[in-house]
Amino acid sequence: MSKLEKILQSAFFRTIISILIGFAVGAIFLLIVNISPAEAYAKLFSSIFSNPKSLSYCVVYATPLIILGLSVAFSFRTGVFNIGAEGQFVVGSMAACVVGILVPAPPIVLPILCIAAAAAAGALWGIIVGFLKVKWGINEVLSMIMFNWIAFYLSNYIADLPIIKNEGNAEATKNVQEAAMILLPKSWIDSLGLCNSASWGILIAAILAVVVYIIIEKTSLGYSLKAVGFNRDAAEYGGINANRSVLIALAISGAMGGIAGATNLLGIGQRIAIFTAQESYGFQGIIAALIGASNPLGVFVGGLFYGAIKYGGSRLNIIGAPSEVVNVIMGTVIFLIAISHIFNFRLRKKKKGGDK
Amino acid sequence: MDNFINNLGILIYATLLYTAPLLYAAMGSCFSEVSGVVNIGIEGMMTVGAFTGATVAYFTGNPWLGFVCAGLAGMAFALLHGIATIQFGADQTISGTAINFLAPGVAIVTAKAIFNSSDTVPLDPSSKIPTLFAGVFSSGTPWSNFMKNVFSTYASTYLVFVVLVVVWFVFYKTRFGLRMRACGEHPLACQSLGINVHRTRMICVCLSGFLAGLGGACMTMATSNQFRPTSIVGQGFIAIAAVIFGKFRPQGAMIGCLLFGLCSGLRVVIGSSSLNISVQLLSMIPYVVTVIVLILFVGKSHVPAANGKPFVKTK
Amino acid sequence: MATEHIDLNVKVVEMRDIVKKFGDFVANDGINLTVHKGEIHAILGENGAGKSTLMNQLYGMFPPTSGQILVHGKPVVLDNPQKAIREGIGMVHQHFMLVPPFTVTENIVLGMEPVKGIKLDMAKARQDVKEISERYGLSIDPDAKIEDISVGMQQRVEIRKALYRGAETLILDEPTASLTPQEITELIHIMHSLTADGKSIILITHKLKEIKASADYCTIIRLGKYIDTVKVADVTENDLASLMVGRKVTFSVEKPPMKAGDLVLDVKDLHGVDYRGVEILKGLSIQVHKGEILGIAGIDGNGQTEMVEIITGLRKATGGQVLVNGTDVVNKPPRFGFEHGVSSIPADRQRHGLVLDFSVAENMILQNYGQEPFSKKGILDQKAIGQYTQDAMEKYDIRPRDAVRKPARTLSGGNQQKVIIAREVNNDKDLLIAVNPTRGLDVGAIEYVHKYIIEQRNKGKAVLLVSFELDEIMSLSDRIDVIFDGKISGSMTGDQANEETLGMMMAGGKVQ
Amino acid sequence: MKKLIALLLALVMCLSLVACGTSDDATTGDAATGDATTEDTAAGDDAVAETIKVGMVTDVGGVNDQSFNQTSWEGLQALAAEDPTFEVSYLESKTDADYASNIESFIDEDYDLIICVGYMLANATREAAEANPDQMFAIIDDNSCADLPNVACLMFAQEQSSYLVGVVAGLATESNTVGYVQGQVSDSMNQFGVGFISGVLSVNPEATVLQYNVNSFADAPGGSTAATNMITNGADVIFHAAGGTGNGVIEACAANGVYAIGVDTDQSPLAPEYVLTSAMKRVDNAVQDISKAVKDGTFTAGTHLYDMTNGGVDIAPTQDLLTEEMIAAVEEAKAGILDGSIVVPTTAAEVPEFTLAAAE
Repeated sequence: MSKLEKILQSAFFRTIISILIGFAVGAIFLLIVNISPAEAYAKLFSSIFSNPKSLSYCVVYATPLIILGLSVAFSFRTGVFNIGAEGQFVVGSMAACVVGILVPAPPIVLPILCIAAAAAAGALWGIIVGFLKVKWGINEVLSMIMFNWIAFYLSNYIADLPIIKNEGNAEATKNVQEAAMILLPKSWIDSLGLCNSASWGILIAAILAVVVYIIIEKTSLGYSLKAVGFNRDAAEYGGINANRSVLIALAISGAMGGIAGATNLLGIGQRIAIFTAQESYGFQGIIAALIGASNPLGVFVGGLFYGAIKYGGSRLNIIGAPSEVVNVIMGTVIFLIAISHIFNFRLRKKKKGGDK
Repeated sequence: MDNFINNLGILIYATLLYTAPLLYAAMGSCFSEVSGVVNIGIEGMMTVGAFTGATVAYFTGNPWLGFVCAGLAGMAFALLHGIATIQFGADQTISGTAINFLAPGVAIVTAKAIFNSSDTVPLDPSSKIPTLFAGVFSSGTPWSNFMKNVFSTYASTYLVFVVLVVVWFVFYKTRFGLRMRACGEHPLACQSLGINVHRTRMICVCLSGFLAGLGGACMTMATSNQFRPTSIVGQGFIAIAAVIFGKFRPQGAMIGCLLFGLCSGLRVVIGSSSLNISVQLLSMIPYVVTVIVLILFVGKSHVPAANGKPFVKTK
Repeated sequence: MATEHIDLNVKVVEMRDIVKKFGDFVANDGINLTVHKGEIHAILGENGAGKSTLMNQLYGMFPPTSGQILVHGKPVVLDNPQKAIREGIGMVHQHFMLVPPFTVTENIVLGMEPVKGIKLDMAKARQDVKEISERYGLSIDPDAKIEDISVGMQQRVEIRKALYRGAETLILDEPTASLTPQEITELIHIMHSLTADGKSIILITHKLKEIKASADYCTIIRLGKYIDTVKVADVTENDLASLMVGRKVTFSVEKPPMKAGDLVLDVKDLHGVDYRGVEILKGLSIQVHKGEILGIAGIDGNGQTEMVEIITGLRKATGGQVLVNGTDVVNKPPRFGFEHGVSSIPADRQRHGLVLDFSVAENMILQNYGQEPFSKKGILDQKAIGQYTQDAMEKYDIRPRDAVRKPARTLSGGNQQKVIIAREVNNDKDLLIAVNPTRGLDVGAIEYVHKYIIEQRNKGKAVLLVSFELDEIMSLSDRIDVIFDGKISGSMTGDQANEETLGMMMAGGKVQ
Repeated sequence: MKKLIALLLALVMCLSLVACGTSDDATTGDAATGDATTEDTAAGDDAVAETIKVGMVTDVGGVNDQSFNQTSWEGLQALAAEDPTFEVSYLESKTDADYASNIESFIDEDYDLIICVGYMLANATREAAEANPDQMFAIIDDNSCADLPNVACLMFAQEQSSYLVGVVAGLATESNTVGYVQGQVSDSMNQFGVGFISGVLSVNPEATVLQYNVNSFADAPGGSTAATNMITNGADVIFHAAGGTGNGVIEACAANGVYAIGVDTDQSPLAPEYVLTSAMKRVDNAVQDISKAVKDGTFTAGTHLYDMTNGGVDIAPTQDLLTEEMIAAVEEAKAGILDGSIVVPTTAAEVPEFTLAAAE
């Protein structure tokens, strides 16, 4: 197989094609609402790339998506479908928020405490679902949907407690202490012209991507989790405790969901509002995982891409274009990725290659 | 006692109100799942149904035409899902997730194109799904209040139970139902008996989109009378949960939907009483109760054996 | 042989010069087959010779690349099973095509359901099913669910399914694979009553004894090529065998005399339940010593699966003990048993034996992935794992050799089994449990597996062999225990064993 | 390795797309206001210097919330239609974390005035206003930024309009029982309830007010259930302040043949025969005023109170269902509020006759 052919048949190339077609479909819908696609996409991309500040915003927007994407990707690789990332994100945010408001601790220590609390809360949320599955055989997709909503109202309940609640009239918590924030040093932000919310979050995301990669590909723990994911019976035959593996996989996945919430809160959020609707971070994480084909590096890049499109897409309002076009584009992209194996870019007719 | 009768009436009213859209969607989900295709795109299909129903009814003034078009719109997206997963063997979860992003996006963008707003124009009473017994029962005594509340629900709610009976009949008493269930359990056996597995599954997925679309239309053409982006927020997933709860049987899904509706009604009744409980905690009731009931009474459900697995014809 | 039913003037099925290619692979290469009315025609060939491919074309599962199929002398195009059914061809697949949660009746009528208006007419269906049953003496409860009935019963359902469709020609694909000798006898009886009724049967098998016992003619296929069609009465088993394999085959297994040593496995009064919670082990006791092979003979469903699952830690026992080298492993996790000397070749290699999406290397370390040298401080040492696998592949002749990092899924069945054997034997445990170790393997692979089992015994391991193949039990075992209804119903030494006695005991009969 | 190369390729691709994007952008600058406003701004292009750019940031309700976001945007659109020198646009916030970045986007695009809709944006507005002292801001429903020199706080005496619809409800009820459904417990939402109850009691001291908090702005069945419950318990007029949940309230009222009272906008179209009136909050007037002030150079920071006196709050213009008696009572109440003889309470504590259950 020639190099060119290899590229043409790679999953990556297919993803690129999917993205291009996604934009084409988006363009059709823009035409329907009587907006010039060229103008809209110009706005979209100029909003992303116009200056270091907008770029840094894209990164800030991408950070929780990457981490959630890793959480979902990890679950995919270990044979569960973490549709509960939304709930883990919410409880993680809230745990970090409570610690960030109430615990008196110095800088550096406090963010670590917040993130640890978030990881613990997210992991707990994952373990509850795992426990229901292991103990009573309750379908995890069902309980995750339920626990997403329970997390939603739990967060609202906590945010409304007098000790946490904003003193002003905003329906939100107090801001977390300055010391809890993980923002980049002010001097860096000013000299590089970044946005004020630029934080260490992306570094945390990168570290987690590496951690996930190592766990999945390099460790005996990852081996046992994957074995259970691929073939529970054989794994048990081989002496792997499948129930324990399911719990561990959901705990790790949940912990990452929680950390995603914490980095978002300690970077850009500062506080948690009383929700009126689900924020859909969980589903956006699923998208990031799918674009990245559940591969940690792929998820990192996929998350960055999605974060940028999300940020740039929201700016479409400025020229009167509906920002929902982004959903059309991303939906189309995911749909095409799902069927991308039928695009067969071959230079000449040949027997089916080993490309998955 | 009077209070009890009143509350009971309200509970039944609320249960029916919440159940109708969920149950349409849940029956849709049943079709798809038992034939072996996981359809988490129900939520998106409900959203386009909700939008299309409200829009067609607004322009034609005919609620039933709107209702049917809502189903067809849901079916159009189901067809996409079907082509991807059945014809091309795409991952069913991925395709469903894509539908959940694509469908609401298309609905809202189209709304903006037509109405220059993400909301549709409210329907006037004649283009809404009617209530069948409006004005039959007068209020006054507790029992007449009770009757009035119980029977003040929409035609679409009565229809959902008719549809349920039909669906149950199709599932368990017809040739198609037997074949469709067989396709979800052992597609290869079906193929060996000359049953066209792909076509059967495709029909089921299309039906699932149709019913999900009807469920969405229930929200926008009955309970409220316009489409808004918040019209469908999670009902599709609750419907899927109800199906798993009901062990992939339409009658079981009905129990799941009724339970969920009852709890939602209970929330309002308790919240209106003098009990001083945080409204946030009350709002959790439907979700917590569902999990508890699962633990206590339902437990493990038998997932159709071939559910989620693409069937590749041997050639 | 009951050749008097054959009507040589009526050719019910003719296949001419059939070629079937899958990509570059030629599965059938110019095969001819003629089946007459009332005839039992065996198709003999090793696993992978192309028998099932040929029959799937006749049954319309996929069309031939070239060649012609004639039914009653008329050329037909069979591109889906419905057409084949319409032409009077029925097929009983080796892996039953039955929907487990459905009832017997539902399964039989599926695809040809009688209806009254739009409603299924289940009363008529039940009546039809009953009629067919009575006509061919195939009694069975029409309302039982498939998942609740035995394999033998399921096969009857499959046969009735074909008859219900008006099959004139019945294809039976490896029908005896999981039947007891008595059930096989019954099946042959049923086959004869079918031919007496004017039906024709195509019997796909690699078991020579059955061909001799039932078939009128036999067509031999080797490596996708047509070899010959012979009249069964004119040839011996050995003739058939050499035609099938293309060389001389030795059926006897060389085995030095047993040197039984210490007791390794001591199962005492074992009780257990099956997946439905019904008691299936009712006080079973067996003992296996070093250097001996204990064969467990029995019909599927008498508790042997559960027994093995309990010994390997996959299932909880409700009572009794399983001592391995003196340690009770009952109700302990699988790893506990493994650490105390249990290794096993599971019955279902794709379900229990291998993680098909894992590479061969990853499969090789399924039990000891967490131990040195494969893993150091929780980090896998891919180099060590690769080397270990490469060595094992050389030693156990696992092909292709460059498949170390390729998914186990890509290997052939025989090589998959070799991976499992390599892994379990390399683990070097005192006890080796082998459950149906040669199921679905071709002759060469079977010889190979048998060789390794004997070798383990000779090295002083205790071997527990559970198999539904009586021949295998009889040729390998030093001692044989027969399991019936959750208990050992009889024992004998390997050289005392004969098929009749064993068969009787397997069916619950007492032997004096 | 293959994947790595592929990723690099992707980055290059993205960057090249960007390059096209930015070069295009320069040419689309004039047309950048989109369709709704293009024609008007095109006309004003000759006098480029005079263009006043007004950007509005919604809260998480989005621009079509049928509440203050929507009225604000409609006000701005109307303004741009009548005066081409205005160029208006909005940015929707999807989550609480979007406020700051949305405000910054408008700052970066040199908007003259940034209108932040809702008290949830107070923190973000304060931060942005402090960091950009030359940028003019307006914020709706928040008074906490009144100390800043560049923020106009547009406050609404929503209790006054609620009071007026309360007067209507108090007169309209025959059963002496009225209902109030709200979508969330918050100071701002509570003001609706307090004003309403005061209004009811002012004309009908015997009346009972039933209340329920659905705890959602998107739960139409919940609104229906709550309203039906109230109707069963005797209510014959129900006021809601609950966004999309309110659709269910109005629906249940129509189904049971009792009156509903809408909020924020004139909700009569939802059920013309049953929506008695609506408590209007003229956010559209307010945003137009402040935008014009920017154009005229008369922008002032600090609190701008919109109440009955300046038409900031009112009852809906659709008055088909109101009796003359009601209209007279409303006029009387209006006069009272205007001359100060009626002071509408804003917190539950000020209504001793009645405890607002939802407000504790």
